Amino acid sequence: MKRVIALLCLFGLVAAACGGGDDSDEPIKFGFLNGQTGDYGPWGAWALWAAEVAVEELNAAGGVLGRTVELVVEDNGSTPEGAVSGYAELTDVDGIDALGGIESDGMLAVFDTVHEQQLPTICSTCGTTELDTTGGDYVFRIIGSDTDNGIIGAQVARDEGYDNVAMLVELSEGTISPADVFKTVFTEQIGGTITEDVRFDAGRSSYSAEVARAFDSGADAVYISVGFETGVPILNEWKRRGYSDVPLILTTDLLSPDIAAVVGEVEGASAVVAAAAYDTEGNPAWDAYVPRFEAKAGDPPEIGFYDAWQYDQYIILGLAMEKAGTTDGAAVAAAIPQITNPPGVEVFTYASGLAELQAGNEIDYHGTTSNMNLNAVGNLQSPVMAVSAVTDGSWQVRDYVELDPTLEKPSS
Amino acid sequence: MQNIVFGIVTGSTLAVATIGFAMVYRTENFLNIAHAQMMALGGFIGVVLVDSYGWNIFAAGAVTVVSVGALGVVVAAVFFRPVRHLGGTVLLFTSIGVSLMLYAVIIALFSTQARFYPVGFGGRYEIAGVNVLTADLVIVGLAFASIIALQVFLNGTGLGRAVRATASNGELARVRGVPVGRVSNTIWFISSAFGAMAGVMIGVLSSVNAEIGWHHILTVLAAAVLGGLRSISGVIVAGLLLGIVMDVSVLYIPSAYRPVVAFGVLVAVLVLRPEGLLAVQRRKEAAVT
Amino acid sequence: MSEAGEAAAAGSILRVRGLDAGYGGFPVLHGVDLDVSAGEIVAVVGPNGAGKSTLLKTIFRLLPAQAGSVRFDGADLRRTPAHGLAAMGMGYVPQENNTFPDLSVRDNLAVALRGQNPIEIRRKIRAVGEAYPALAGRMGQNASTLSGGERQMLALASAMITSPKFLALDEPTTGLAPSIVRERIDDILRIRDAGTTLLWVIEESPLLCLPHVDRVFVMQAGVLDPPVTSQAVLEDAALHSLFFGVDQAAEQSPD
Amino acid sequence: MTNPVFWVGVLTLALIYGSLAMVLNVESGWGGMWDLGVAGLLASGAYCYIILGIDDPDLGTRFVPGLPMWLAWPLAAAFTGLVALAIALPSLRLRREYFLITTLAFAEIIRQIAVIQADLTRGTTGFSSLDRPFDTLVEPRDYNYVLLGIVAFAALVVYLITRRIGTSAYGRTLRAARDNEALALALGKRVNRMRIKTFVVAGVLIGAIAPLYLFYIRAITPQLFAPGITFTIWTALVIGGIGSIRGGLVGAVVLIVFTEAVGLIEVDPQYINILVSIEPFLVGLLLVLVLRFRPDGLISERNAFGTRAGRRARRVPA
Repeated sequence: MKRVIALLCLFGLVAAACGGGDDSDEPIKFGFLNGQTGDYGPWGAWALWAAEVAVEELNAAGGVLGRTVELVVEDNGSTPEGAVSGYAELTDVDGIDALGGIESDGMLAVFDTVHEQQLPTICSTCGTTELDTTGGDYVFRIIGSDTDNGIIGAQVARDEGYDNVAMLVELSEGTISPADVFKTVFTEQIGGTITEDVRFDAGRSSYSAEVARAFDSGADAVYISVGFETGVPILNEWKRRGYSDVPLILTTDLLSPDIAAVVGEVEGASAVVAAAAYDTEGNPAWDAYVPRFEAKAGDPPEIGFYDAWQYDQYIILGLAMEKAGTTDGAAVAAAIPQITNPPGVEVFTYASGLAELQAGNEIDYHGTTSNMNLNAVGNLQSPVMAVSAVTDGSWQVRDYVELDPTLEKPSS
Repeated sequence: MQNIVFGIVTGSTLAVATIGFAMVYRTENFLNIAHAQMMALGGFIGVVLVDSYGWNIFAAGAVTVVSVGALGVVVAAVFFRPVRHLGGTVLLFTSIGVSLMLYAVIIALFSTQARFYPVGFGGRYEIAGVNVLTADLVIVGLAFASIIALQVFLNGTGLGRAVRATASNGELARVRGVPVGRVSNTIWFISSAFGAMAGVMIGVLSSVNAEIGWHHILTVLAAAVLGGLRSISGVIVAGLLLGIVMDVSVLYIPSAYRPVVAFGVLVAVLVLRPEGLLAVQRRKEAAVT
Repeated sequence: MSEAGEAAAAGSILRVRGLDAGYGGFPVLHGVDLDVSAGEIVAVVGPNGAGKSTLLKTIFRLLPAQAGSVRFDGADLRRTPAHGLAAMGMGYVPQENNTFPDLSVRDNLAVALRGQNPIEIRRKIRAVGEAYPALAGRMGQNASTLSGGERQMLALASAMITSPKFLALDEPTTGLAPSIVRERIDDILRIRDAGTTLLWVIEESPLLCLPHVDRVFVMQAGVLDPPVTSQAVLEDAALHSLFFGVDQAAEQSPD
Repeated sequence: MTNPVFWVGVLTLALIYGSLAMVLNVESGWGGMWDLGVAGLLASGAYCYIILGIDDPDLGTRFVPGLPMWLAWPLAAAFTGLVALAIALPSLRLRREYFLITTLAFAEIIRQIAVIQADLTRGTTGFSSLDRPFDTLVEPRDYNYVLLGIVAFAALVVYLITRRIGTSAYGRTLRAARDNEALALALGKRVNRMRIKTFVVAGVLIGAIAPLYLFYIRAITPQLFAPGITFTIWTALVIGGIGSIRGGLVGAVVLIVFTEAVGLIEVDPQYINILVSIEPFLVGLLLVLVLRFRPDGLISERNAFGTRAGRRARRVPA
């Protein structure tokens, strides 16, 4: 019934949409461009809820520069072409003042245009190694690079004492990228052996054959870099087929309660370890964020769904705009590292950051999942990685580790 | 051996998914791209009933199959029948339009989030070193039971005979007094119902999301074409064979190349046997089309 | 209903008036008038592409009529769907594709018996087997495996299995050896004797077939001339060569 | 109404699709070859163009040919022609549905190769920050107009070429063979050779258009060449009118402008899944309605050639 009402509302909105004006100096517009449909669709709703929580927080604190903030949403269909046309719509039609939400491949497609148009852009889900050495002027990344994700996987494998590891890798940029780093670091720097490197396309009706090939290869552990919707059936296979005595090393994408539930059902499953750049324990920003997200989404936030970073990006954009005192793209972009990096008063919410800025103080915004200290190319500085394991059917952080500086991806 | 078991499971779902597609092709003479969206719809309705309303999987499956089957009849009446006289080209592209619309409805109703069937069917058996799950048995059993039921219906009942007659020679069927409207409704019902059943099976084996229709249409097309488009038993053999080839090939080639190999095999088979695996000689038809 | 009474009174079981039809934009039939009286055998002859098959397809509503009417037993067929004609007692054996190639011989015969009880169906099929021993041994085979002659036999048998009042035959002797043609003619005469009215399209073997028909309609370029006797056609040398001397190889399709 | 720059971009994309649809019409509309593998040919051209132009060894690819744009472009077109030849030789022996699935399979194979052969294509990462013609001559903000000019010129050239093909004796034979299989059989080998030639010519044209698409996207990944793009081009052609010279162009403009205009609808984010469903729904509806009420497309072949060779006439049962 709710759907029907929504559909009815829609007709009114369609009619109203044609009149939408721009260039008025009323609300500040933050663009939100990501895949609500297509391959990233399963993450779309979570990302949007987080973005809405952030914008609501900005407005509750009186807006940015005294103006209300409006979130302008555009679906890119999870394709670069959709990113290009969605970006054009956001900038040319809606006249957004800053952009967030976009994924790796879309980011790379609009990267040059962002610079030409001097649009402050935060990429909250771009793991791509392409951004390891570029960015910092207008494009900032507040999530760990796939390089870091790959290295920490190898580091965990080393520390757990696994010599032979099999790999299960889905053929998509976000999953191949860390897996390739993992493979290089694990074999070349740690001296481990990859018993099988099984790569496959997603969207299959079952993954039995792939799982069997990886788990029957005599590995000490299996490294799995797949999307969440592929991960659940793969772990179901792992559980049902009796491979559950083989430990797993999972990537951040799989840090979700669904996965934990599957793992948790296995009696005495040996250590299941996931690694990701996050640090939420005793973090006031996270503690403030969780209930508000849950109120919006009906479920608590999930690290593997990247929603927290979607939230952080708009808080950062709001604070940077306040810091710059203008919506001018170049000024806002320049202000982003100023409010995320020390020195300054450490703040965890928009309201407190705003108060400090208005008092004339420097601030250092600490995000929901980690500090947001950015380096010269707009990447997170040496993120702290969390190694988690399943306890009582849910993910619990086992320990926080720093990347071993001796493990570095050799430049290819 | 293990992989043959996997292949049989994959192949059974593929055969179930393809049968409906092939039936519509045989009787209505067009490639119904929208068939895959019926699969997605089935997957979603089933998961909502099981996951959100706590239904038993078999009850949910039955309701899903019947309701999607009925929807198929409606879709055919609203979208396909009015343009039927315009021929296969128009029907094919109409089906692409219908696919987009059904896809939109799926997103609007179920959103784009992935859903999982919370059913495991428990047990696992080691039979001669081969790992077999209850879920495998249930799926293969259900697939074969429904295929056999379909065969019994087609071969043993008057309506079934009328369906086969329509598929074999639609014009003559009309001359012989076969009520084409009812037969067509029956075909659309069976086709969509089988699509929905495949959707539920894929959902149970893996996951359901709004994209699965687009993901599976290529494999369905491949299995249908490999089976020779016009023969139901050919489709079943082709589905099983394709499933087994795909799952066994994982053992011998780098798995990344598997899609390449699968499609490569398809191209090779078509070039060597242009009418499909179990082709009867139909030279005359080939010359006419 | 008065018209219906009139037609019945005149003994005309099939009555075609001013029929225009064609494929897509191409008109093929032009104002065809045709009457068939109960109990007779009426032939339609004419050269390739004259529109003979088109006429039958239009009567049986496989092609839409653009103008004109077809009445059977007094009822206007425009109100009946194509598949309803069989129930009215109209049988039809098309020239090509007149069997279900993927169905067994038994199923080919049974298609028209849909809705009858299985014992009855079996009895009727057995009767066909007795009438056509060649088919009796092949009941389980697919129709596509039959020879040309057997296929024609099956087509005729499956049209007759419902004992229609009226039967239209489109070239039932195409490509058959003369001895088999004679067998088919005997079948046709038996059908007539059993009380079925026949409309018979003849193109090959006129010398064998025409003597058995009551009246002949000559069709030329989509126009049907008034009926003549078969004797008249056979004796008219000009007609004879025009219709039956043409190169058979060109016979493919009406367009 | 809205910022003209936005519509410049929309029109650019529409003209690229329009050019591709006009080419598709030559092989499918006139040649009767139901090609569902346009994405594969487009990928071949695009990747060949990009790989030949690589001049940065740090990208980590095996080859660093560093060819200038003006050389890489025609070579990419030629290479795509060769790929088309390789596809045509086995596939053209197959009849319609089988040809259709074979070309689709080839396109998927090409895309998978682009994913797997990372040392050539950089896999799923692909390439970004591409050079574009004349990009040093104008301000980046004005480049959209330059690109529109280039693309419009290309569309005009494609239009002239395809019109030339369509009205020539060659084009007439091609259409006649499509409409009349008996004639095609009678002409035998010649028709087959003609179809292969047509397929290759279409390949060359698609390969030549491919870089334009990259100039618009400014990045290349295998995902660009998923079957979706083929379906979009086909949809444009069907809406515009299969068989008509301008049909593809008109259809693409209608389809892309319509799609982008639908995208301008704004709703409250809480109805996002309904918002995102509007576009596929309306595009699907557009397709269904056009086919129901104008089954020959907006511009029918009949009008295009002033002949009675309507599509309905072709479906005469034998």
